[in-house]
Amino acid sequence: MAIYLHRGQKILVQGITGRQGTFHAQQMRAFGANVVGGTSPGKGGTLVDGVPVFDTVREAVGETGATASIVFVPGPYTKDAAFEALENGIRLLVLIPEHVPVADSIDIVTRAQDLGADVVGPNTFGVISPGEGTKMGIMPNHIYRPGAVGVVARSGTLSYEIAYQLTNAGLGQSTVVGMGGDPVVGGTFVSVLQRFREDAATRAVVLVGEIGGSAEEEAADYLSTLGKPVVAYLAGRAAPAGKRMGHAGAIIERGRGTLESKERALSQAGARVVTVPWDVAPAVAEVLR
Amino acid sequence: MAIYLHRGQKILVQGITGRQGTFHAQQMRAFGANVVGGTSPGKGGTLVDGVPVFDTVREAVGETGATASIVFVPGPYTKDAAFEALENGIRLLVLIPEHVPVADSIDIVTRAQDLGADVVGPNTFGVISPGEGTKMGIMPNHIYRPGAVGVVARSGTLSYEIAYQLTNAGLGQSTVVGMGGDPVVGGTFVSVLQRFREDAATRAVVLVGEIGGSAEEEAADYLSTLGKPVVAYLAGRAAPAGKRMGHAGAIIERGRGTLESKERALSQAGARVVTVPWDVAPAVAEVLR
Amino acid sequence: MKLYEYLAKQILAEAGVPIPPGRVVDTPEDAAAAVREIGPVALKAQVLVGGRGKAGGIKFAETADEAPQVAKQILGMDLKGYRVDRLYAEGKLAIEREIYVSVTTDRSRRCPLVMASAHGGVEIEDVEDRHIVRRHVDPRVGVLPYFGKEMAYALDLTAGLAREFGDLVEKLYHIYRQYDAELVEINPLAVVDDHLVAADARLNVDDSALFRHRALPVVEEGTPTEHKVSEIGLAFVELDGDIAIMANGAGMAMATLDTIQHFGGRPANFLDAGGGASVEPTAQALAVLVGMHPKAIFVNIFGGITRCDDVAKAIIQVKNTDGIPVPLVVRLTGTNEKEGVALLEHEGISAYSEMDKAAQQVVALAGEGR
Amino acid sequence: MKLYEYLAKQILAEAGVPIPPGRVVDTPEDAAAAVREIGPVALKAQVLVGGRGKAGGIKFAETADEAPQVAKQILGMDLKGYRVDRLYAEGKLAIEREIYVSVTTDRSRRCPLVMASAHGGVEIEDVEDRHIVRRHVDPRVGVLPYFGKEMAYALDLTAGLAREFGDLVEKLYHIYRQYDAELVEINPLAVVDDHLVAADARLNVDDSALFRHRALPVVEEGTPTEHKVSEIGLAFVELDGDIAIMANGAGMAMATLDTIQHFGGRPANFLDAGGGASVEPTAQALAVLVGMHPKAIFVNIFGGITRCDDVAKAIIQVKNTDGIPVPLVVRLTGTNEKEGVALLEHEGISAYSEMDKAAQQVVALAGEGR
Repeated sequence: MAIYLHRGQKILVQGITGRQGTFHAQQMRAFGANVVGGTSPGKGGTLVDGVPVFDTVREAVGETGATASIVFVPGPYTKDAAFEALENGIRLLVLIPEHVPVADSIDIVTRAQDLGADVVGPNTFGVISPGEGTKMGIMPNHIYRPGAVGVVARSGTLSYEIAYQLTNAGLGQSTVVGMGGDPVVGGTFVSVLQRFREDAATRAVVLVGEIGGSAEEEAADYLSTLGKPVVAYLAGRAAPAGKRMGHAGAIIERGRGTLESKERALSQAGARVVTVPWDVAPAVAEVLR
Repeated sequence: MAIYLHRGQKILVQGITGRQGTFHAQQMRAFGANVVGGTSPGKGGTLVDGVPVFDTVREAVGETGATASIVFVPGPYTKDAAFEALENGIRLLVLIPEHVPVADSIDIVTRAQDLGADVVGPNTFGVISPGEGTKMGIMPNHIYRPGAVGVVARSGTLSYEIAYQLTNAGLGQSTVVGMGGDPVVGGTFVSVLQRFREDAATRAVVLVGEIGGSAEEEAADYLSTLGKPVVAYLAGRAAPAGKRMGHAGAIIERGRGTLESKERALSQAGARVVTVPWDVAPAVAEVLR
Repeated sequence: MKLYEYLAKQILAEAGVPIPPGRVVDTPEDAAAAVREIGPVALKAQVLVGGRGKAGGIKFAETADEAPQVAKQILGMDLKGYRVDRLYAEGKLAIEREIYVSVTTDRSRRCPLVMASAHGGVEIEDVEDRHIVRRHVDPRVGVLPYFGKEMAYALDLTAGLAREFGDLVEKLYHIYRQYDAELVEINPLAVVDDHLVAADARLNVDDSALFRHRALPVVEEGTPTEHKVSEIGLAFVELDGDIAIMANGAGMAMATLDTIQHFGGRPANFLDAGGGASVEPTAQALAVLVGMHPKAIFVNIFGGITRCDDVAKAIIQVKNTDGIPVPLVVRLTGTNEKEGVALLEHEGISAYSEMDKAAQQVVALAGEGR
Repeated sequence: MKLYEYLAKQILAEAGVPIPPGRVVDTPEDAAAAVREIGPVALKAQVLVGGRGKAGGIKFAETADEAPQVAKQILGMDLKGYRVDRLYAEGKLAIEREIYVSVTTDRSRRCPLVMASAHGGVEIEDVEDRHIVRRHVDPRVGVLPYFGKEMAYALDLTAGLAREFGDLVEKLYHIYRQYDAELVEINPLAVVDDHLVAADARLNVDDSALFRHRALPVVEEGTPTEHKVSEIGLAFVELDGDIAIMANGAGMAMATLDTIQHFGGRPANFLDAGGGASVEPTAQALAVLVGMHPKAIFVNIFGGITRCDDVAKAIIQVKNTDGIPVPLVVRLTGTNEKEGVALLEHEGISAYSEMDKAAQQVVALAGEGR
């Protein structure tokens, strides 16, 4: 079991003929993902590494029955791609692009809500489930192993570091979810935790947060309901106020979104909060004991 | 029983301090309607004929528990009034104003659909149920009597003429519904007929249509499901193509919306189609026999 | 309100839709200047009727020398009842193919509708259904580029044109919303040099929304009498017949015309005197009817919100000022019927209470009927 | 991107929001002209920092004679690190009361949020929660006049002000959408002569949406080094410390700063070298770090999409061209780790595989730490 993903899930790659799209479609398939088609206007009828390419999502869904899609197009075109997917029946949408206007993200997320669809991202590394042998994302394949630890993170590379350490410590992962580094994204820590709660394969959860917003504080409020141990590591202690730390969402604004308030909330709610990345795996091992 | 209305239903009058609002609130109450409040920004705290006035629908709904509202504001302000009502919990909305932009009506109707609310109008005379002793509309009180005939009309005065003749022929009405004369309105003949089908108090239906659009043709398709006799009278035989006959919706455009196609469809579907208004009541008497 | 082609084009251009180079031409000299500026042009009569080309309202001028002569042939001509006061000079196009596209409102579905056809250049009514691609717009979503792109692939356009078509439909929908349009139509949408160009355009604005578009120049259609009544604020349509008619309510007014025709009479007009109109506008409207010199006048009132005595007062006022020199038949029923009838009888006018008898009578007085 | 007050005001005015009369002042002479045109004015420094008034960035000029002198006091001054190059002269207001209103994005609810307070004129953070009215906007519905009107009644404004406030909030929301704003704020929203006037305004535009707003003048914030790195297309923030840092990925870069600080070091910068960056930009970014003259440099790479050998090549390139005259500590793990480490060792640079050991080492080499 896993969250979001399942073995054999029919996946579409929007923008499959681009450099990123081609590379990651290939990587996804190498990990076991069932990529049934891709889209690229004007390239309909061709193949990319044996995967059929369609001009429109409408055709692609009609021909392949895909219900999930991962989007590789530049930020300014992401809204169009996302709506094309949603309006044509896609119900799990992973949005890799960064620099998506926040207003577009609001529109995408609102529409998905009305249609009962799930959106991961934008500005996410995606979702991976080693146990199900599938992924929708750009994370490196070799660092993950099947296991019982759910990971939810805002940031990609930092989550890779942690997943790698978990794997090296013999702690495999049920599902690793990238929420996305933007101010407005499809998932929230709470909505991902709700899924981990239902997921029998997940026995503990690692929450990788950062400064900005209040998603971590809201996650803290949910921990008593979760009923599974949580290890939290948050980045941005050294960040000054008013500066974007790479992610559009990672900013301490007018005194809100500081690491202190987040760590305090999580700690008080019973999470095991660690302050350096290399403490995560040992802490997980402990809470699982 | 009736459709849309029921005895004691708590009704709000938006724009109650205007000339029309005041007059028709009084007429509605004279017919038995339970007008619990009105709105008029800046007039909150005053009374109109003993009815409390509020600044906002929010307050009015909070204080009175109203679930239905009738709107008397000029066309340009109708969208604002309608959304104020819908967003504050009103679930039956009667829009009297004419000259409402069609784009506004589309927005109102779409939102109502999402919220599960009913919209009657705009550009309607409203709804009246003599048996329930209540009305939300501007029709003259004295011409209606309780009975078993449901009437659905696009046009006000013409429906009054027909209701009056029904009453004079001893044929009372269950509910009389004005769909509204605009191109885009909240109800359709079909949606009203669906209600009449469920309404035990209604034994026959009079459909008063006119040129323009295709609502009558769609009604015809529904007649086999209705399971109750229908008498139809349609106006506009003498109307030339391309000219608006008063109602924004009453226009034969590019050969569409002619009376002939409507009458043919209804007649073929089993409705008793009459060609002059004074034949309606005798025809109803016959189909009820 | 319908906009002239040149205005519609201007709005398209502002929204980023490609149009041919063009300029307004008011005089023969302007036409020469247009050719000097643009090159060979089509000179197109700016009137609000379809089929201008066949009616001689579009002619070509290749050189600045011949342009004034060509312009003179069109300027001032009568095109289906409309005088041509203005031309639009537009660069001639080497059209490879013609497409049709429009955004309008689907009343039944209560949402916008985009229609397209690979067979452009003719009225969409004349295109077979199987050649038309229809897509409804969810007003919650609007139109994004993929929407038109999907239609383009359904029309078998090339990938390059599909991309342009996707952008174009997005812009047309934007115009439809921004201008409260009843219709935005590009027909033909020309393919020139493998790109899309709007060769002709229609843009009709919802009259009820004109308060949001005060910057638009007012385009008046209709007859002088129709303008006069519209200034009173009533709905009026001039017809071919000779029995002038006043009724209250649009449906009632239509039914009254039908009834007159039913008895063999020929209605001269549609007039909705309004539901609940007071004495003054009713009198003004009646005076206009008198001024039309009909054979007879029929006033058909169901007193609901309208009060029969108010109508009677309006009739008496007109009778005693302008005079009513033709037969007048009045039908009064409903609110304050007795008072109204009494007022009229005092002035020697008798009133019917039933519509059918009154209609038959007025047809007879007009010397018509069966 | 933050807009200067005068630009924000101009956008408000175009949307129909009432603003005081005002004009941009670039020279002392302009200031005199402004007073002649407007009357007594406030001269306001156009810099992107809060609390201008207290810092001496706002002064009043009553007459055209004194205006140049007053302008000279502000023009060229240093305001919290920013040089004042431009003033905005605005007519003095007889303010009766001050209100606060803003539209922003609620990340958690993922929808716009309108905030208002009857206690304007101070930063909203300093207003007690019970004095703030918060209303979320359903993006499906947007903001209609009733929305602000409801807020106004909750703020106990008079009926007349409530009507104006309803229109104002509708317009602010329109600006928020039209300009992809992160924040539209009017503070104070002044009551003058019983009408609302926007006395100060902030408008911050979403950087990711700037492609839709090419007409806006580019306002650059940040240090020269920050500009240089942003031209390479990487995220960079200059800090107070002296250990320069490069990491890949924003979260990883933050965690690296935290780690340096954890061991007692002081980071000189935040630099996200990107996930999957190639040799060239990585080398360019590293060269910028060298140019900052830090005490030591720390490169912390987790090779996922980023390949460790590419990073190694970039390091070697910089070492062999510009040179790296300060201690360098490299941590390489993941994709092509062996190849990267081998390349570095060939150049006499040793690499760590674990982050904690590497961080401790660089702090020690910088002569810091516990």
